[in-house]
Formats: sequence, C-alpha cells, structure tokens
Amino acid sequence: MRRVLELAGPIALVAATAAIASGISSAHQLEFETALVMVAIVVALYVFVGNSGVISFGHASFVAAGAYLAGLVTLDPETKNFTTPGLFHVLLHAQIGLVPSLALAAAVGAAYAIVVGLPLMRLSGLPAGIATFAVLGITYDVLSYWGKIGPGVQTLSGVPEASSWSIAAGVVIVIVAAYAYQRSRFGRMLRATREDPAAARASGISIYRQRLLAFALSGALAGLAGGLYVHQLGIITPELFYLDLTFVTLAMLVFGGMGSLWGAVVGALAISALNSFLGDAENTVDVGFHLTLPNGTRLVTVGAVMALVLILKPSGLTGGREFGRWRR
Amino acid sequence: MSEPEAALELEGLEVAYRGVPAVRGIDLTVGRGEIVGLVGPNGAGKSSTLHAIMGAAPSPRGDVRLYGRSLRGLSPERVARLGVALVPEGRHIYSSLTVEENLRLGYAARRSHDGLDEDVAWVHALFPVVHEFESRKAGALSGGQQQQLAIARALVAKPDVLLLDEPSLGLAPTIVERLFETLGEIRDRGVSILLVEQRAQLTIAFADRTHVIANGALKLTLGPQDAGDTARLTAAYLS
Amino acid sequence: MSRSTRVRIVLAVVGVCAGLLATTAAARTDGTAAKKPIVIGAVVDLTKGMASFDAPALLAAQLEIKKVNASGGINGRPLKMIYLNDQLDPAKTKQFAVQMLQKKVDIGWVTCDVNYASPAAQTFLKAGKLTIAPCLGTDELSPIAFGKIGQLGFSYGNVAQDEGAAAAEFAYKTKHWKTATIVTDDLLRYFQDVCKAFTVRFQQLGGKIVAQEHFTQFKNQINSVVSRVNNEKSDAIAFCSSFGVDQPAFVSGLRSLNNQTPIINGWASDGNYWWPKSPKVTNFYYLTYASVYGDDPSPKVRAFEAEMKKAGHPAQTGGFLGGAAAIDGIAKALFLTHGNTSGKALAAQMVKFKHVLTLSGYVSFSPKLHTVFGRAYRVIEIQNNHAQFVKLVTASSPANIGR
Amino acid sequence: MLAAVNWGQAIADAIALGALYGLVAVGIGLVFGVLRLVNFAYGELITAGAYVLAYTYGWPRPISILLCVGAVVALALAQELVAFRPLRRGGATPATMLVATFAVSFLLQAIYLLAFGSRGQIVGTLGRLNSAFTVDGVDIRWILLVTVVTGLVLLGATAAVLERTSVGLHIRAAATDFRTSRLLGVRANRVIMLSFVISGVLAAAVSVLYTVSNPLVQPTMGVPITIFALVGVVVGGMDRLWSAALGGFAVGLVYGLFSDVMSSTSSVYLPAVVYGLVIVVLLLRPAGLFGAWRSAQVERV
Repeated sequence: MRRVLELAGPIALVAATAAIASGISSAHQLEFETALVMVAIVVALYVFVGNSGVISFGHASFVAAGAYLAGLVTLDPETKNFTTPGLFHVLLHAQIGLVPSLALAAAVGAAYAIVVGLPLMRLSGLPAGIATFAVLGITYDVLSYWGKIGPGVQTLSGVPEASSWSIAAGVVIVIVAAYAYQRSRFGRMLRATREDPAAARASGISIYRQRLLAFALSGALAGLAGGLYVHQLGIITPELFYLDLTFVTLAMLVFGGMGSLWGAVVGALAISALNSFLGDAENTVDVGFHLTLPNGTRLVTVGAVMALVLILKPSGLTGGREFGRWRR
Repeated sequence: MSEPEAALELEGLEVAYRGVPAVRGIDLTVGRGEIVGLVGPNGAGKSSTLHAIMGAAPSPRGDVRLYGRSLRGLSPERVARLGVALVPEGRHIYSSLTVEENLRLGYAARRSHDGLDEDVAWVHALFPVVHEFESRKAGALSGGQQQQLAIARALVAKPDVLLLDEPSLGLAPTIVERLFETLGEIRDRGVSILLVEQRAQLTIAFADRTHVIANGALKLTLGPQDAGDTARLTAAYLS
Repeated sequence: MSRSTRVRIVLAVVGVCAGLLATTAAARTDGTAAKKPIVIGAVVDLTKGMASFDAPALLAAQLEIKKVNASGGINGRPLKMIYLNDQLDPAKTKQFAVQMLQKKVDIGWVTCDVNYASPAAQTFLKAGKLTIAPCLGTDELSPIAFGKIGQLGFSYGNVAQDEGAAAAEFAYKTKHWKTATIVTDDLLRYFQDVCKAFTVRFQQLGGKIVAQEHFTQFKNQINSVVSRVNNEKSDAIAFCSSFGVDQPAFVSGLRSLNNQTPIINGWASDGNYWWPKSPKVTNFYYLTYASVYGDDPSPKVRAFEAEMKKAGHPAQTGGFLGGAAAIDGIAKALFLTHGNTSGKALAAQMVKFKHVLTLSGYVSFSPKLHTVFGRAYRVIEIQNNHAQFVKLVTASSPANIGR
Repeated sequence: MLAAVNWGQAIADAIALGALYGLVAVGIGLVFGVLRLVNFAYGELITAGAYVLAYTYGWPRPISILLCVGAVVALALAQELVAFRPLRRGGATPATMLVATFAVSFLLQAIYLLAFGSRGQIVGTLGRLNSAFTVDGVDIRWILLVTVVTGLVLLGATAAVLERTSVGLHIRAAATDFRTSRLLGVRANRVIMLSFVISGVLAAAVSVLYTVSNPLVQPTMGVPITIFALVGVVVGGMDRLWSAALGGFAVGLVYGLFSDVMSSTSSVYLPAVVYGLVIVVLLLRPAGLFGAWRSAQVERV
C-alpha cells in the first residue's frame, strides 16, 4: 500500500496540474506547463543528487543537450535554412516527430552524462561540485558560440510545441523511471553509499559504478526534460540553460526535501507556483480584488521565501520523506 | 551560604539520539576531591553521560549541577568556562598544531590568567613530554604522549571537575598504571574527577566509588574493597 | 516537529500553491472600450537589464499615441497601448504574449533584444500579428530569425548595418581618420554587426583596418584588450559594446595609459550613466537617435523630450525616439491599409516604407531589412565628461555584411 | 591560432587579475575553513562595498573607504546572524547550506536591482590608480602594484592574526575540529563572527581594488568573481589559507594569460578552456594543486 502511495502521490499531483492546465485559458495553461517541465528537470536532478548525496551543478548541461537536439531535429528545414544555415548537415536537414525527438533528447542526455561521468564520478564532495560546474561553464560557452550545433548567440524560435497532456505524460515517465530506479537494487546500493560510504565499500559496492549509473540515468531524464522544455517554450537559446536554471532547480530540490522523490515534485511545483503568481501579481491579478504588487516583488520574495523555509526547515518542506511515509 | 560538598551532581539525567534512548535516568554525585568511576560495556551510555554534562548532547532531560549551580541548557563552551573540563575519548588533540599550541587551547576555558604560569609549571612537571616536545606537531607524538597532552590541556583550564573518557584506551598496561597515579596527584590539587573507563577492575580498585552502567542506567555501585568481586560486576554487565 | 505537523505543513503548502495557480488562472476581465480602439499589446521588461531601453520607448509610444488620438486616431478609431512586465523571464514572456492575444490585441510590441523578445515575438508572429520592437538594432525581427512568419516583424531601431556604415562615413569623411582599430564585444549579434558594418564601409571608403580585437563582456577580458589596443597605432578605435561593465573599464583603462585615440561607437554608448569619473571620457564619439543633452537639432524632438521630462521620466538615451517613431510608422501603415489591422496587410505596407517621415526623421525598410535604415544620426562628442551634439549624418546605404 | 603576444604585458595583466582572485579566495576559504560553508553570497559583499563607494563619491576618500569596509563587514555579520547561524542550529546539511547561500545571493541581487537599478553606478574613488608607468615596453598600472601589495599585506595580516593571537589559535582549532574546540571552552560564535569580520574586510578591499579598473557596479557584479575565486579555492586546495590564495591567484593568472595568448576570434572559448583545465587539475589532484600530497580523499559534501 505504502509503495503505491509513494508513486501515486507525485503522479496525482502532476496529473492534477495537467488537468487544470488543459481546462483553463491558454495563457495560464503555459504557467502550469512550465511548472511541469520544472518538475521533470528537478526529478531528473534528484535521481543523482538525492540518491548519491553528491551535488551536481552540471545537470543544466544535459537539459541543454536534450533541448538543443530535440528542438533542432523537429524544426522544419526550410526555417532552419533561413535562420541557422551554418548547422551540421544532419541537423540542418533532419525533421522528425515529437516522440522520436524526445527519445533522442534522452539518448543525448545519457551519452553526455556518461562522457562527463566516466572521469568525474571518481570525485566526491566539493571537487565534484566544482568539476560539474566546470562542465556547465564549458557547455554554456560552446553553445553560445558554436554555430554548427545551434544558433550560437542568436535565439532560434519556432520549435513545434507539445500539448499539456503530452508534456504531463513525459513528466510521468520521468517520475516513474526515477521511482523504479530508487526502488531497484542499484538505487538502494547508491543510497547505502550516501549513508555510509565506508560500510558500503566494505560490503562490496563500487561507489564509482553506482554513481556513474545514476548519473547516466539522471542525464537521460534531464535530456528528456530538456526536450519537454523546448517543446513547451518553442525557443532555443543558451541563456536558458545556465546559472539561473542550475540554481533554481537545485533550490527547488532542496526546498522540497532532497531526500525524496515527493520532495522533488513538491519543491518544483511550490517554487514554480510562487514565482508565477508573483510575476502575474506585479502586473495586477484578480484575487477577489485587484492585486498589484510593486515591480520586483517577485525577485525579492522568491529569494526571501527560499532562504526562510530553509532556515526554518532545513530538511525541506517534506523533510525528505516520501508521500504516505509520514504515518506509522 | 556554605558551599555544597558535592562538586558535580546528576539528577535523573536522560539522553536520547533521534528518539533512541542512550541514558535513561542517572543519579550520580561526585564529591569535592573525589574520584568517581563509571564503568560499563560498550554503548552503555558512558560517553553520552559525559557529553550531556558538557551540554554537548541534544536536549537532555533531568539536571546537572556544578556546586549547586544548574548547567541545564548551557553551551559546551559555557560549561567548560564554569570549570568542567573533558578529556574526550580518542583524545582529540589537534595533530596539525604544535604541542604548545594544543596546550594553549586549554587556556580558553580559564576564568582568569592569574596563576597561569604556576599551573603550566605544575602540568609540565606532571607530564614532562609536554614541555620537552612543545614545538613539535602534536600528531608526531605517540598514543600515550597524546593522552598526556590531552589531560594537560584539560588541566591548564584550571577545572573544578575533570571528566575523563576512557583515558586508558590503546595504552600499554604500565603506562595506564602511571596515568592512574597521576590522576591521584591531580585529585590532590583539589580537582574532582569523574573517570569513565572500560578497564573495570582497575578503575574499581582505584576510584573512591565506581558505578556500573549498562543500558543507560546505573546498576551497581562498588568500592575499592569490591575490586575482586567479579561475579557482581559480570552480572551487572549482562543485565 | 511532529509528524502530523509536518503533514499539515506540506498539505497547507500544496494547497496554497494550488490556490495561487488557480487564482492566476481566473481570467482577467477588461472593460472593452466603446469606440473599439486599435490595441497594441506590449510585453517588455520594466525591471531588469532591458528596462532602461524598454521603459523610455514605452513612455514615448504612449505620448505619441495621445497625439495620434488627439488628431482623430485612425479612421476614427483611437490607438491604445497595454503592457505587461515580463522581467526577461522566458516562460513569462511567452505567457504574457498569449495573454495579450486573449485580450485581442491587434499589434504585438516586444523588448529591444531579439533573444529576450523571442518567446513573445514568436507567439505574436504565429498568430499573424504585426510585431514591433521599438529599438532593436539587429535585422533579426524578420525572416532571418523567425523564418516565414518573420515577415510580420519590424524594428524601429537603427539597423546595425546602417549604424556602423554611418559611423564609418563620419570617421572617414568628416574626421579624416584613415586607419582604425576594431574592438568587438561578441556578447551580442548587434555589437558584432555594428563593428562588421564599420569595417566594411571604412575599407570601401579607402580606410585601413589596423587590427581586429574581440572580447566577450562580463568575462573579465577587457583589461588585456586594453593593453593590446594600446599597442596598436591607429587614427581611431571603433568600439562595439554597451551597457555593461566593460565599456567604462575599456575607456578609463585606455585613457589612463595616456592613449587619447578617438573612440567611436553607435547607440550603445548613449547615456552618461557609464562615464568613469577619473580619468574623464574624452575624444569619444557615438551615433544615436536623439541628443538628450538639450541640444538636439530638431525642435520637435526637443519638445518631445520636454514632455517626457514633464511625465517624470526624462530621457536618458536617445532610444526613446524609436518608441515614438514606431507609433508613427504603425499609424502610417494603418492609414495605408484603411484601418485593416491584419498583420499581413500591415506588413505588406510597412515593408515598402521608403523615407517615411516620423518624429525620428525619415525611416526606410526593405524586404531584406526589417529594421530601420536611412535615418539621420546625431553624432555626439564627449570631452571631459561633457557631451554635445556635433553633426547629423546619414549613411549613404547600409553596409553589406554578408547576409 | 596564437596571437602575437607581448609577454611582459600579458604577465602584468594576468598578475593583476590573479592577485584579485587570490584575495577573494582567501575570504571564501577562511569561512569555509571554519564552518565548512561555501558562501556563494560572498560576491554580494563585494558588490555592496562597491555601491557604497559609488554613492559616497565626492566624500573624503578615507571616509568613503571606511564606510565601505564598515558596510561590508556589517553585511557579512548580518548574513551569518540572520541566515547561516539559524541554519546551523537547525542542523542543515552542507547541501542545504550551499543552496541557502544561493538564496541569500539571489535575494541580495534582487535588492540591489530594485534599490540601485539595473544600469549600474560608477565608482570613482581611486580612478587615478588606473594610470601606468612603463618598464621596458610594459605598461604597469599602479593599481597592479597596489593590489599585489594590499593582497600580500592582508594575507600577511590574516596569517598573523591566525598564527600569533589566541583568538587566531581558536579559529584554527575550530577549523580543524569545531566540536572539540567548543568542549575546550573556545567560544564558537565569537570565532565564527571574527572569521566573518575578516572575510568582510577582505571583501571590502576587493570592492575598492576591483572598481579601479572596472568602475561600473551593477547588481550581478559579484557573481563571476565569486565563481572564479571559488574555483580557485578548490583548485588550490581548501585545507589551508595559502593554498586557497594560491589557487585563486593561479586561476586568475591562467585566465589572464590565456586571454592574451588565444587569438582574438577564438577568445570566446576562453572560459571553456580554463574550465577544461580546472577539470584536469581536479582529476589529477582532487585535494587541490597545493593541497596535501598524501591525501587524495577529501571529505564529501
């Protein structure tokens, strides 16, 4: 029963978000879709960070890889000829459907994570954090200027957009995969290394191998989430996948409680909701009366609320517990 | 008001870590100038008791009094400054600092620097290695020397009560004997001592009184005359 | 904290969040005007990095709309501007554009940087709306960045190809500078294009480029660039960068080395907010829409600046004029379509603009360039942190930078 | 694709950048040493100092600089008292602490944006120091000398406080074993406050020095400085102050040199190249370039 709940909680929340999204005006639908995409990215991040206890600043790179590839291969070649004629031949001429593009996004995310992880998963602690940050810096720099794999300093727009339900379906896949991994032998082994590395090593667990596996899966899910992102927003630009995304998604994870899948989902939805509401409220929102907040309230409030919740409740909103786990 | 004779009193002390009880209601008194032993098997709650006295255990219940003054809710540094010094298990000396710097860290808890030179001279006399190797890195000392340094460091704080957590751990028997002799000298300077040990018989023979702790509770109190009474001791250990 | 408290907290937070999202979702109602105005929906930044460009342009547009309406509007219909502040958040930018479409705006208005504008611009363009940026300086609000639907996009900024060319012509013909060092900030396509255009035109005129230096703003490369540039001997330095930390660092760095070589830039150097205090800015020239130092050659522009000051927001750079010009251009296009607001009809007229008079002077578009060219630039000269208008220049033609 | 390089000039420019990052690295490394806290909001201290300088332009210079130091130290203490101390009390994990410092950094940037605008403010306090004298065809700016000397003096002063005073001894003890030093009677909070004060003074020094050659202050000014210094701290080795300082210096130096060595057109990839080197260093020496040779194992975050 409890196991069913653990998975059902997050999925129900996602489904509810998607249901509201498909039932309301298209403008606000976008807010819910953005929140869903954030859930996917944060859950992908959780698969590695939550289970291993090692912070990664590099995940936005995998999101970027998925987003760039999924975006480029679904744009129609005629437009690409106008906008980004310098692309690699394959990218310039390819045009495939939404679902295969998401599969490609997951594949490229996994591939990139493996390439990065093979050397870097030998590191722990702060050096690991800084090394993954360096990966982010390299990715951002190359995406910003290399015209063969994307628009460079420009923005590419016109990527086909997906419906709320297909985005929600993608998010559910990410959550189910994360949950399946967490319940698997590998997930348990990795969490054992998080709790007590020495004991885990003594019982024959290779920390390196377990981390690499989680990193690869996490990269695949991040790539998939990137694909969802690009099909939600419709544009590609390197700025989307740099410091802001990195810090916001990490903050969402910690804010919700980095020890649980439920925490990842709740954190992503809570901060998205707050951010989105305040962004609207600065432009007047009807909450029974017309509420208009001063410009910039959003930025200050989001920062303050994040800091405050962490101070009051360092283990995050959910305390790192799974849905349904709080009763005994 | 006359000073109470009890230097340190524990009353109904309880400690729990994440809901798991480690100490379940201990009453214990260390009289002025007394050496009181606390022995018991691994995980019986000995170290937790000492940490609770120092204010370093999470939210303990019950009370700890130093010459009648309650130490409830005080931070470790405050307790140390009121005159309780702990020689922690495993010594916890700073191996990257010099021996002299380690000793100087002991000054942190002194209420005044009056008589500091005297105390240092006394400590140097008690533990000549501390003087001899003062400019060496503490990490270069042998286990026994490190233990001497840890006690020396506690003593220069000029404590009223000295808490020792398994000082004999990992030391050769002859060194342990010498160590216990030194404890006697320290007591003679008016320092009350609570000695936590695994070497039960040795402790019982040496201390004025020795309590046996098991499963977080006191089971038995023995005097030096009971040192040979292994049957009662074993029974208490197994209870 | 007990378990039940935790449950309650989590549930409460989830509930509040759902509530927040739901209230936002409640559609906003707007009273529809009796006369059925032609509505321009702006999605711009009024808080973050683009605010100093977007806000004055928006204000100028609103002032100009008042004038258009005072003289009878378009076929009796008034113009109306509504706006939302996106703070450069891409998701919000897109959402607000969709919100504008729900409010049935006729024309879209976006921020002055194509990267930040994209989510909104794409939404407006896809919906078949004429989409205007008041001061975007690249040629990208067009098919170049948006493919076919980009035919409905136009910017009333000066296109980099024209601005760089005008700067080169001023340098070579007026100042008789024969050699130049080019310093390009690769942060934005706009900077790159201005420097490319300067290079092309300067060489066409017979000038010689001594060196090409590149850097990327915010990446702490500027001090090495200063050292390298200081070792080049040339009559002038074309410097293409702006608004950030590196422009004052470059200018004060070079002048501190007693290098007094004239520096020239486009609109990106407008405004006095960046002037270092010591050493002061000297031998510095830039081209802009309007002089904000009270000495603009056009009395109409000076009067307009007075109005902005009265509205509480005196112009900091000449860029506001793009906002006013855009309204003039829109009005003209609407006049030509007899009030037809379809994007296709309006764009078909706008793309044919040749020397159309606006508050900012004559503007032209072409099927290739959807951003203004042919405008008369104000050349501003700064000596000792004192700026003044020196000359009006118009490029003979936009430079061909290979696009 | 290498550009023709005036090596003397390249080295002079690179040293200037290195000295600055070295100074920032010490400020970050000091607090890390005591608290095992990576304070990502350190850059916002530098920004705050720069704003004070900008808004007190025209006041007597010493007063302006003193106010800068005062404000930055106050803000550093406020960060500790309002955010970090309550977090430690709550038993936050290192990951939570790190994210909390992001939140503080984000919040301060938002406040700067609203209070001072996005466009930036010009600092003019010591602009004269930007001028140079020439040695053998190399322009040496006075600010380079001032930065290097200030850096050495502050590093020396910090080292002297740590090595020669009893409170310095307490800081070092707390940095090694926080729990035990409290049991010995070391006043933890006083030690922590003092390290925040010192790191605040260092940040203020960076505000003054950095704005000489980069006079425009804007809300996010501190972010890239923090990132590079933090990279420097880890590359150099976190266990000691001087290794952190050298790490910061090394990153700045390498960055500065490559910025001259790489040709103008490929210089857009400069950050990628430097980050690539960082990864290589970390793989070969996880404890840092100047860290202890024997221990490759570093405690996990």
